[in-house]
Amino acid sequence: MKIINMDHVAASPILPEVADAMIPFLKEKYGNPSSMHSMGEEVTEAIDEAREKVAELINAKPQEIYFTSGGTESNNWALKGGLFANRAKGAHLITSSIEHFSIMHAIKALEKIGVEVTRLPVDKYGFIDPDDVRKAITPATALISVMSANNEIGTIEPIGEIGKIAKEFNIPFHTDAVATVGAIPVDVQNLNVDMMSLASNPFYGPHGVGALYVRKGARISPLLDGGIQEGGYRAGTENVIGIIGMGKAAEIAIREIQNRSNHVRPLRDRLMKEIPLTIEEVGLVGHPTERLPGNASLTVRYVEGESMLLFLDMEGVKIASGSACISRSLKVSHVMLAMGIDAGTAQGSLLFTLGIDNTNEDVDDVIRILPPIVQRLRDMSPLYKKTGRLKAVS
Amino acid sequence: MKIINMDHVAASPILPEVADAMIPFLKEKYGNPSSMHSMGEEVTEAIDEAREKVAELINAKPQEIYFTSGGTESNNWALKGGLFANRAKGAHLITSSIEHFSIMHAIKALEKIGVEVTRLPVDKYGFIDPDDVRKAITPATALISVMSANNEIGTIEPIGEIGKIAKEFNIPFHTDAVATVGAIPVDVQNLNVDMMSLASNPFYGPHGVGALYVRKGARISPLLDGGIQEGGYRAGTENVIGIIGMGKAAEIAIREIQNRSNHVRPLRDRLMKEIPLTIEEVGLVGHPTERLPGNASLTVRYVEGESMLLFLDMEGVKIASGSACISRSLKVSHVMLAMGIDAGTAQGSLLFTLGIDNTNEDVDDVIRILPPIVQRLRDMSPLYKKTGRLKAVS
Amino acid sequence: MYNETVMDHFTNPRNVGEIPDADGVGSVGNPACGDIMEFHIKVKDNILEDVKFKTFGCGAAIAVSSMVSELAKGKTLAEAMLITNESVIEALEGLPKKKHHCSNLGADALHRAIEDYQEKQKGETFEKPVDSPEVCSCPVCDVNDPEEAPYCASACARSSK
Amino acid sequence: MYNETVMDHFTNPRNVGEIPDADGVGSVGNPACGDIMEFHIKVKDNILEDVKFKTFGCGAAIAVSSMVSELAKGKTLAEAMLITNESVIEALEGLPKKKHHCSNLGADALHRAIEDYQEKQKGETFEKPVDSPEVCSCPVCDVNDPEEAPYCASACARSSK
Ligand SMILES: Cc1ncc(COP(=O)(O)O)c(C=O)c1O
Ligand SMILES: Cc1ncc(COP(=O)(O)O)c(C=O)c1O
Repeated sequence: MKIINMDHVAASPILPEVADAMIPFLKEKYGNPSSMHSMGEEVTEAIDEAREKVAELINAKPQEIYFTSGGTESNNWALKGGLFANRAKGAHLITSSIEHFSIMHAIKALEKIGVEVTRLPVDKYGFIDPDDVRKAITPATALISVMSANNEIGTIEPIGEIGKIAKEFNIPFHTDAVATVGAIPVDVQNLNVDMMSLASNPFYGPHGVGALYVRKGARISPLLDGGIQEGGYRAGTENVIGIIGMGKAAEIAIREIQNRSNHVRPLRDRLMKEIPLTIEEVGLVGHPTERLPGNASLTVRYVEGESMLLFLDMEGVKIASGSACISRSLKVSHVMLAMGIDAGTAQGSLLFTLGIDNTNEDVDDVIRILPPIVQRLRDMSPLYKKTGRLKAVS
Repeated sequence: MKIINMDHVAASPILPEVADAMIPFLKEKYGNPSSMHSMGEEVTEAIDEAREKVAELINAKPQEIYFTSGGTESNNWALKGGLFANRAKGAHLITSSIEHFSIMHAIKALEKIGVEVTRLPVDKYGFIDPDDVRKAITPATALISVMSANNEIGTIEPIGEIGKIAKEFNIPFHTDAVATVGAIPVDVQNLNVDMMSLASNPFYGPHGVGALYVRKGARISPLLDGGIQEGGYRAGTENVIGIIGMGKAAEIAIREIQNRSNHVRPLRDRLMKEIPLTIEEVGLVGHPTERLPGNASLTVRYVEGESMLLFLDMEGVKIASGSACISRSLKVSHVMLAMGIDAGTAQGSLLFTLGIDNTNEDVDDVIRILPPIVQRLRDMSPLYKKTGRLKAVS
Repeated sequence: MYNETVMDHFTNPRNVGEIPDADGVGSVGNPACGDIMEFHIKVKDNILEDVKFKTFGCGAAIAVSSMVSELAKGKTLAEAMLITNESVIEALEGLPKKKHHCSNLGADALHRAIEDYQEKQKGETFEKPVDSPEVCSCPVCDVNDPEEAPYCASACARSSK
Repeated sequence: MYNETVMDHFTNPRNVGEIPDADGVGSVGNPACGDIMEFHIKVKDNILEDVKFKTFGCGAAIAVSSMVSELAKGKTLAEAMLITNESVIEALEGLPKKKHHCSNLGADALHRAIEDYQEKQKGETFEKPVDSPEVCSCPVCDVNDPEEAPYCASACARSSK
């Protein structure tokens, strides 16, 4: 069966060039970068090269890049380490109400130990208002953390403007750019951020490896204390294979990023335009244009996301959903709720995240496969009281 | 040039079978275990299988194994998460004075936030006295953490006895077994430990992946908050490739562990016996028999470790040293100091850690290569005032 | 994720629909949880002559509804009231832990339809209970320290009853 | 780790040894830091006619000693006193950051030998300074928040002077 992966936010394939770059480190190059001898050195050099590429991808300096075990660790570290190091400023944190779980739950843990948190609302598109950030600042504000673009709804936040405000008040500013870096060009200088989380898989590197950018001079305490890997700031023998993969993936992303977004944008636009033409009562989620180029987020009324995903999966189409059943914590997406979408509607969430391997034909297939699945489930749904009928494709 | 890797504590080669098991996950199997669809499922199953093997290696249950980014993360998590979850008991921690940096520095971070720490001394062999543990216990003791075997000096600690005492007082007990698991059989049931840190590379898996064993019922808070990977206890998209490698490596270690220690023990014994016969004023570090089978730790007086390592490296011999120059923090090994070895002598530390790829010939080579290097450096040393002369090999 | 039996009931659910002249109707769940199940029953001589359902929910919810309808059909009311969480899971040959709450819902919805029928027999108007989002279960209920998963705490409390 | 020039001086150090009838002797470092350098000098007409060293230490320490001895030989005392940390590193075409303290030590040891000579000329007994372990430098000196690397703080304080 033909597999159509439109769940790139969860899993993008590792590029063959990336895999090829990694394989020598599975075989002959097994040195430990901390070793004094030459076996360690060849690995250190390879890691340094990876660091340079990752730095270049976001216009940072290599020594501002710390490799981590992924977006979650980067986020936890930025928040916990950032607040601890800046505790002289106070213990007030400003964030948004649509952050990824790795921000949300890290912050809940911080609240337990006395950190005060302001969670900014978003409008119906999922936008945070920079003015709200300004208003939320208190003399005790020690950190601002706002995501660059939301993984579920695609909306790209006004990070540059928030960065300016943070700078004006001299408050450290972190942004979770896990869903953003690799999808659109990101420049830490323009954005005025002090810390930025990124992960490798969104730009076709391996899972379980990421980085935290920490601007030179920004204060942060280690989350993983120990040896002096990563300048003493992130201890632990390096995930060499993963870091090499991330570096190679970054190198390719630097030159391909524009092509990639040019490739997925029209496919995304087709999904967002054509699905509502073939299925009644489909809602578009997020902003129509200020969104990640590969992200199409929809809600289908009267049916629940997991059941649609299961039928799609049987037909080879792999996507995600913000429904409660999918979320594993069995709560409907807090992001959609924060945008004012009611819980019932949000259950019908469908999230398509496109990648370089998707084609126009894939979109044709999805537009053909999805409507009968929806109809079948609506016919079973106690919420769908009218006679459901497919609209003819116009 | 022939390469002789006797620095397995830093870097053991990844077994070919392990690399072969990992490669499909670099290529076609790129799913995210958290995905609802079938692409995620095949990966979830592979991770579950890895979890079973790692559990079996230490006689734990699969659901007691949490994958991490390595020994350092496991140690930081056990200490920080263990103390936080057990804070109702108090904020007193008992540890030893010879722990790995990832324990030592995590504890220093904890001290900053008010945790009281008792660091137990060791005797000249590096042994911790279980009676000292008993005496150190206070009503506020919330955690005991003592390493299973020391990576630098090889000494195997009486963990089972300490475990009994911890159990008697109902105090959670963690052991850093990163240097131990894979080298000798380890059984969490016999040892009475509640938490155990392990890493994959010591048993010929990849770097940058490890696990924390947490006995069912033991209390621990997450260090990485976020999604509900690893049962919500260790969030973050999994390092799939690394975990698969660790699982395969564990599977092989289960059946090979006895052969491995039988292979390295006589080689180690030769190094410890023959080097002092060919070089004057060499000290043996650690206990002569109660030590990791592949670990030979020595001190060579009047010369410094790094300079010996550089010359050895030029001849293809890769080893480690606890000297200050090597340590990167430019402090001489705290482990040797704790054993009563003076700083000057400890500078001459040489650490050989043997593995399955070492042979009797390798040992011959080392015993041939090392003495002239030592002599050359001694002749340059202001500490070596006598006429240095090589002893004839007897 | 789901076994074959579950997938069979999900892809070919039995007894989907409504009974226009139902003797009893029961529903549970709410959209916030992701599951709503509605059961219609036809009773004759104290026996469930016909059972139909409509379900909004995940794969497990649909499979559970289908299985409950099959288990119930032809049973006496008393027998049907004994259909439990566990019996549904067993009939489905297992459900992922985090889907166990769905099996609760299925039996509950059926029981409410039966209660509705019984109330109507007595001529009483039946006040339908309203479900709160707390009927949602939680996959981290069986972790070591529920305090550490506060975002699920209420759900855990409920599902561990 | 080390460049070719450093490795050349490490593997073939120039001017190793002692001068039995030295005009001045200077040494710095202590074993706790991992480096001890001892310089012997022979002075004629205010010029360093001969310079020899013995060093206990890492590769950089040996290379630095060798380079300092070469730089100093033939220079006037005043010129030799101008040999600095930076000039040694430059002559070696660079050293890893964490080894910069070694270059300090080399120049220091030479300068002490010169001072020893000068004190002797004046007929004074020279009280040799004793080094503490704080002369050890720290590789994390240039990280963002030295407070977070307390184990190196004292070393950092010293080396950033
Ligand atoms: C005893 C011990 N504990 C912890 C660690 C740290 O493990 P990792 O480097 O995987 O973070 C090591 C590493 O060598 C070790 O030997
Ligand atoms: C916006 C965002 N932040 C953080 C993460 C967590 O990253 P990881 O899964 O690499 O830990 C994700 C993962 O999808 C994400 O989309």
